Amino acid sequence: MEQFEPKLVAFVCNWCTYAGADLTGTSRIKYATNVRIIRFPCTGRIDFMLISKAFANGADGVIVSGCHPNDCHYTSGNFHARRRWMSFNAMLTFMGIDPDRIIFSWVSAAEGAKWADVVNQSVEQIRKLGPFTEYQKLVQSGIEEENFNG
Amino acid sequence: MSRIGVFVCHCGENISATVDVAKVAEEASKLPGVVHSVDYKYMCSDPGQTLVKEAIKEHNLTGVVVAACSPRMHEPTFRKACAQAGLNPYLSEMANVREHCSWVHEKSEQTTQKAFDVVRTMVSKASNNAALEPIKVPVTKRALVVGGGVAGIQAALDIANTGHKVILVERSPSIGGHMAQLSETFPTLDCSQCILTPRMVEVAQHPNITLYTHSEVESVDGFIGNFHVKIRKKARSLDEDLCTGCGLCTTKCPQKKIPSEFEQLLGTRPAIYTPFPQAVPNKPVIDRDNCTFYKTGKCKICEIVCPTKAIRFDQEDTILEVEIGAIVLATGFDVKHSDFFPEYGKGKYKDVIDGLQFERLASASGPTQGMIRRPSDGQIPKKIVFIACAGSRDPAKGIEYCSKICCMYTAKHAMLYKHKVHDGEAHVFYMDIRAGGKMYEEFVRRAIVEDHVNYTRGRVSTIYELDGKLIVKGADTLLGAQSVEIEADMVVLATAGVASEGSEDLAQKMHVSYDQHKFFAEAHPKLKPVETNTGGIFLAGACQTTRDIPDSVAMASGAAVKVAALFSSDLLTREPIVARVNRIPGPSHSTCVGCFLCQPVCPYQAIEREDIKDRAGNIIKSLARINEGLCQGCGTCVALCRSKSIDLLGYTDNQMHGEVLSVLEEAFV
Amino acid sequence: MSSASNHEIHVDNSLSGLILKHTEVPVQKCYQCGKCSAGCPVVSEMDYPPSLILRMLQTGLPEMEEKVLRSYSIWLCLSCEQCISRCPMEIDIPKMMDYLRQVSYKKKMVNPRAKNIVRFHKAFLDSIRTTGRLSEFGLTVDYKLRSLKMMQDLTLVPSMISRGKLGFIPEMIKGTKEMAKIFAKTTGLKSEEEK
Amino acid sequence: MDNLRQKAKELLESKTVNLVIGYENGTNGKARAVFITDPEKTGKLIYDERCKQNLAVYLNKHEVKHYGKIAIVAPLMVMRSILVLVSECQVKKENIVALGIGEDGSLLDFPSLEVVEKYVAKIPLGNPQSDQEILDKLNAMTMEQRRAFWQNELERCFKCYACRAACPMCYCLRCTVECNQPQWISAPAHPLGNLEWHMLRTMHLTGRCVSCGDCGRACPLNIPIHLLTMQQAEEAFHMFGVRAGTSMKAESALSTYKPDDKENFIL
Amino acid sequence: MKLGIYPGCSLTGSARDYNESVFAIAKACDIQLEQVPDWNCCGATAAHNMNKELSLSLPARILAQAEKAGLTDIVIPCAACYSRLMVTQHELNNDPVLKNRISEIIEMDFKGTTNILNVVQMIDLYVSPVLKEKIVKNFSHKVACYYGCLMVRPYKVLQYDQHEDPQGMDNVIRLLGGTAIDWGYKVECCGAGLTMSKTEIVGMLSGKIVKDAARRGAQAIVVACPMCHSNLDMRRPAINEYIGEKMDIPVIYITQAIGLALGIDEKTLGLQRHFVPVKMAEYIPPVPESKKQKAKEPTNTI
Repeated sequence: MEQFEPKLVAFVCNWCTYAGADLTGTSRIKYATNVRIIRFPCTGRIDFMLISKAFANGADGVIVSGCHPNDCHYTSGNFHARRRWMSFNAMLTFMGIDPDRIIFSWVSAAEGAKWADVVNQSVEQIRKLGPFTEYQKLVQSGIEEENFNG
Repeated sequence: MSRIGVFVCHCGENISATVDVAKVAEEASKLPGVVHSVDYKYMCSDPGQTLVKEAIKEHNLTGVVVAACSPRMHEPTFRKACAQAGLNPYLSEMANVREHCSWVHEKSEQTTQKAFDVVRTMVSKASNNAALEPIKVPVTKRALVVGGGVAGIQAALDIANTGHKVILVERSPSIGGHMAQLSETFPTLDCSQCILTPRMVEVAQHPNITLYTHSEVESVDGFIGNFHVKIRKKARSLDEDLCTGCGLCTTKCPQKKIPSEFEQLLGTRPAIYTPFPQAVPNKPVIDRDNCTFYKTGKCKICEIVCPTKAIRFDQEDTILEVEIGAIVLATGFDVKHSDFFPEYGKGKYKDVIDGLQFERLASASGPTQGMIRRPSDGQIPKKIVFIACAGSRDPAKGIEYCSKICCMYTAKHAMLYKHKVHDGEAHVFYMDIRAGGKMYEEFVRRAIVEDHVNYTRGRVSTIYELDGKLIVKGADTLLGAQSVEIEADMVVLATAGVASEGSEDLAQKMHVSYDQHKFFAEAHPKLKPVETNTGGIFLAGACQTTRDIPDSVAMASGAAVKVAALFSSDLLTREPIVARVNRIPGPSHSTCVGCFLCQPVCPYQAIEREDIKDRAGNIIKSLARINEGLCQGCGTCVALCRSKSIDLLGYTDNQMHGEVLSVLEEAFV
Repeated sequence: MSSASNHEIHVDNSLSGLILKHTEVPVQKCYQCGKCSAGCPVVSEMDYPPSLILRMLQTGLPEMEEKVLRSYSIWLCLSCEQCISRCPMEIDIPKMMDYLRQVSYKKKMVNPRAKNIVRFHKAFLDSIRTTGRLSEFGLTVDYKLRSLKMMQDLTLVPSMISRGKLGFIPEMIKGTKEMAKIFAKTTGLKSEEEK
Repeated sequence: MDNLRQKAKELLESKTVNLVIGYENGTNGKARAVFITDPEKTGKLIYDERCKQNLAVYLNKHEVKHYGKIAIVAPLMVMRSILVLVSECQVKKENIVALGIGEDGSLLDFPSLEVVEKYVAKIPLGNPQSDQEILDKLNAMTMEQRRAFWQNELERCFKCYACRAACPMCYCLRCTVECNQPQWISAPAHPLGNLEWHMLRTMHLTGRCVSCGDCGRACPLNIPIHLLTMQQAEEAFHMFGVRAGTSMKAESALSTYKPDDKENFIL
Repeated sequence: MKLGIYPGCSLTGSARDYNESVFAIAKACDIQLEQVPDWNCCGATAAHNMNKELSLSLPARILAQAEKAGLTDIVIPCAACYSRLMVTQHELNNDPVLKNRISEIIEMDFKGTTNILNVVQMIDLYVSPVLKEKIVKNFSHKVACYYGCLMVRPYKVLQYDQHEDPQGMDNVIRLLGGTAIDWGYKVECCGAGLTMSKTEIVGMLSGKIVKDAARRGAQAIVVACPMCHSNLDMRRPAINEYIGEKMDIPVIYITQAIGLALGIDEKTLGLQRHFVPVKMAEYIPPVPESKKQKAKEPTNTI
């Protein structure tokens, strides 16, 4: 049987993780192709709804990554983001949506190797979890209903 | 409908070795909105850029996506190319298919697929892009230093020595600050004025420094590189060009008994005066509140005796307007006075003095010529009690922090006293001795061991006066809090150092944040100690927290380097990536409901309150407004806002939402 | 930063924890500057100065806590509030002393030297419990009987009477029943007639 | 109750306030909100276990605001709602007199909202016991069971937004669901749109919910949506040490941070 | 002018003189004093030493009685009672639950709206403004005003005067034409509630106060608290024992000082009830040097 290739979206901040991922490239460290990066100015800009949108549109997993605490280019964006993630994670857990579908990490501009590790680990983790069918089914039923109604 | 051009780069073989660039270009051409799609060996080369420029013109492109290396590498290159072809640079995007794709994956179908996905996503973003104008500003290469104490002097000299112009503003009639008042300095016991006055003279004579004393900053507008500053030059009541500083007027002035600020009220001065003999500039000023002429309309003795006819009674304050590129705040600190302490007499005992007053008593140029004499009767005190932590570390008095400098200067005071009055007794009440610093601990030990200063660990509860003696009631906590009562001739309070008067006002004028004690706040406690959160404004010395001379000087040099770095380029370009609160027609005016939860989130104090008023001037609604001069574009407020009333230019909700949708679209179209 | 809620402060079962819980006096805030002891008018009579009491409580050691409860100091405190008016940490020592006295009394740990102080307080309260007001004569006699210090102050009585400063007949208020109820509800003490 | 009526009457008579918001006897033996401007009508006021509605929802209404100074019958949830609304600049603290109701139903005399803060700081806060018991049960379930539970419940939602209308903290002029540029929430009532709506509501109330439960009571289909925000209120307290409605300062959980916030999931 | 008054127990007993002088000067200044009906003891130190709820309930009943009688302003001459009632009202107004609990204990409605005045505040508000026209004879004496603890502390609750160096009584004395000295024991404790149980300690604490006042040449100590008065006056033998010599400096109430200036006879003011006889020579303060010179100088120097 063919191996399941999960789709991952990564929301990263411009100053640390995006630059860190650049370093992975210049260091020619190889990692899985499953992830697509979206660049934000800061993790503080990341709206939790974008994560739910990613799942609704077919992502099996989401990576969110930014500067380490105290290293934020804007001083405190990542601290605010951390609180949001903590709350969001708690809510997902309570609603029965597996928070393991989202991988949060701090990757600095100097941590090219760590970025590769984060991606590889995440892909493995999501691969084990399989396709995010329970969420995708919601979309399907929604579309069906919509079609039905419309 | 947008007209987007896609340009896929081979980067030699850096990309094409693992990505099928031709296929990517071909697939991209099928994307909605894409009207032109090509691949090329080196997009960043001149011919590559020409390719882009020509395509923009030929196909009348409204957006450009270059699939190549990281935008952190070549985004400026292609934005420039677009601009040269007449396309707004912010309509171009880069798809990172090298660092994030070809270099990190093996050659495979998936790698090509990923490259295409990235291109598609950026095409989506580009189609949602709006033309933005970069905030591009010339840097005015003139610095303003506020405060002429040792930190301000050092900062001004260092900046001036890099070849840039400096304006130094000091509110008192002379520069020098508190350091000019000190007798000797710890831990070397060298004379403070002897090391400071040469620097003061250097400031006055430096061709790059313009000195405005007896002046204050009136207002500050603008932003980094382009501050517009108004300086109020208070009337000195004399023509500074004519005055030679001969000092004849000061000796003839009939008012002689005005308490001198420089002497901490322990000495007197006339109504026309220079604060101290080594003052820079050495030109007097008339204190109009105390001058007989201003009070009664008669006198004018100074005008009569002035050999150069420099006195100008009708002089008015002048407002100077200057363009400034960078500002260094060096406004220093004040100390609490003895009237701050109800339990220590609230200022009613003349012989309970503060540390700065003791400095003047110990100073050879002070009111007692360096003899330690107590203020009440001029007698030499045989027993002095020094009280450390007077006000500091005292939350009940609103000062939780340690003032840091008092342990050292108290040891110095006790030592100076013992050196001057050999048979005198010096008692120090302390809570902890904080003597971290080069040769500092050794200095305190010397006071205790060699100079026999009696240190008692405990705080003094109260002081009262009896038969010319001050009864000091304390406890020795190392002896089980046993009571200690000392009949002293004089008491010196090592009073807390506090933010200089007017700091809050100044901080508000400058949009600089400050802490609960009105000390200016640094941008980062460890990594940005001299920056503020407001671009182009830097801190030096004790205005950030109380600190001693070596620390102040080091910090001043640090701030000067920051200014010099800013002045090293002619043009400052700021990305137009700023947040905005939406506006809609009345009666709502904005979807913002004014909860202001975004305010504490902003690291730059860029979110202000805007009151919408009706014609009668009544506030009908308060809503948030972003000060674009201060906003740095992090977008933390955008994600927080529940009603989606704030958006971030360049990273709008529409763009980010579109990217997420696009990145997950089905494989090749 | 420090919100009004006390949820964040850890309350344990040590005596200092109980003090915090019942009186909101934060013993742990004391940094031993000794200003309270330096200004305390009765410190010279105390077995442990106030700052030392705070230090002993900070240790949380049972033997230290017992020493505090058995101390003479807690009974000597005059509640003159000089300490709190000068304490840099605003630690309400008199309030803490009130609580310590109550615990010491309940646990029967009252310092032998303080027995008279307790007797006086009880005589005082008994006086108002029964009549609503303090009868200074009654109080004096009652206290003398309890403390067996018959001779002390005896010399004062005739001169107080001659100056009209001591009334023999206790003043009774109308609301004596209310007073009895107040005492019953707060202290559980029953008034004489109810007994 | 007499105390409450008396106090309300005094406040109206002395013109200290222009309006009293409280509860009165409604139809079918239920209690309902009442708005009193006439001191003689304060006899209508009641307070008993039937009075569950969070009256603070009216404070932000235009029709109520124009009365200026208002007294409001305030059991704990209302007190906390008032503090949230003051901290979010939605009502002015000098315009509110809280007719506090203690845990035993007695009238609490609050000279100012500062004293309300002190009161709230002293008493144990948290979810109503009955709700907390359900939460504990849900938390003891497996992830899969919880997912099934919520899918089952939320599927029934038809987006009438009664929950939003009942909540004092849902005062936005334009709710995110009404945003169509971009369309954050799928508009029709289908499983995905419902889930997104309730996630949005839950996140927007994290650190702001005072656990009054009115959203759940308002739901015509009896979907226990109040459990979502109540769970978050408890989580926010455990994670950040703050409870909504304890301070008039703008210190809500998600608009502040501590550098040493502790999580266990970030790589 | 009508004011409520809560005399407290000692004013009906050992401080009868204080009571008499308060009523005497009130009468002279047309102030009607109406007693709080059926008042009870405030519980003093004993109550808060032994039981917290009791220490709040007793004062709360007094205040509730005042409220019931419609007395919006009450003056409390006894500093100890003043302190207890102020603290109670403050604590209960800041804790509605406790307020309800106490209301339930006393079985009365307690609102906490009474304006509580100490005797110096009453003097400042209602006596001082009319003093000038009513003074018959200047109070030409040099005195030490002694405030003790409970008039000024806890400052956070009372908010009265400067707590380390209060001036209220000093100003009244100056207004009467007298001299108030600066001294070291203005706000030190006299021994207060230990008066019976630890007389020797009271002797020491009060002794220090008397000694300092006498040493600085004060002709009398002026007080506004019955407990301070009894400790400084009635406990004089213990004080003398502590000091080791016989001190004859009298202790008078501020109201008695005013009464004397108003020409009220000593008996009406209760001076004969003191243990230490009240005898004070006239004191005319010397003109300060600086003023003397100024007087000689011609006025037109310019």
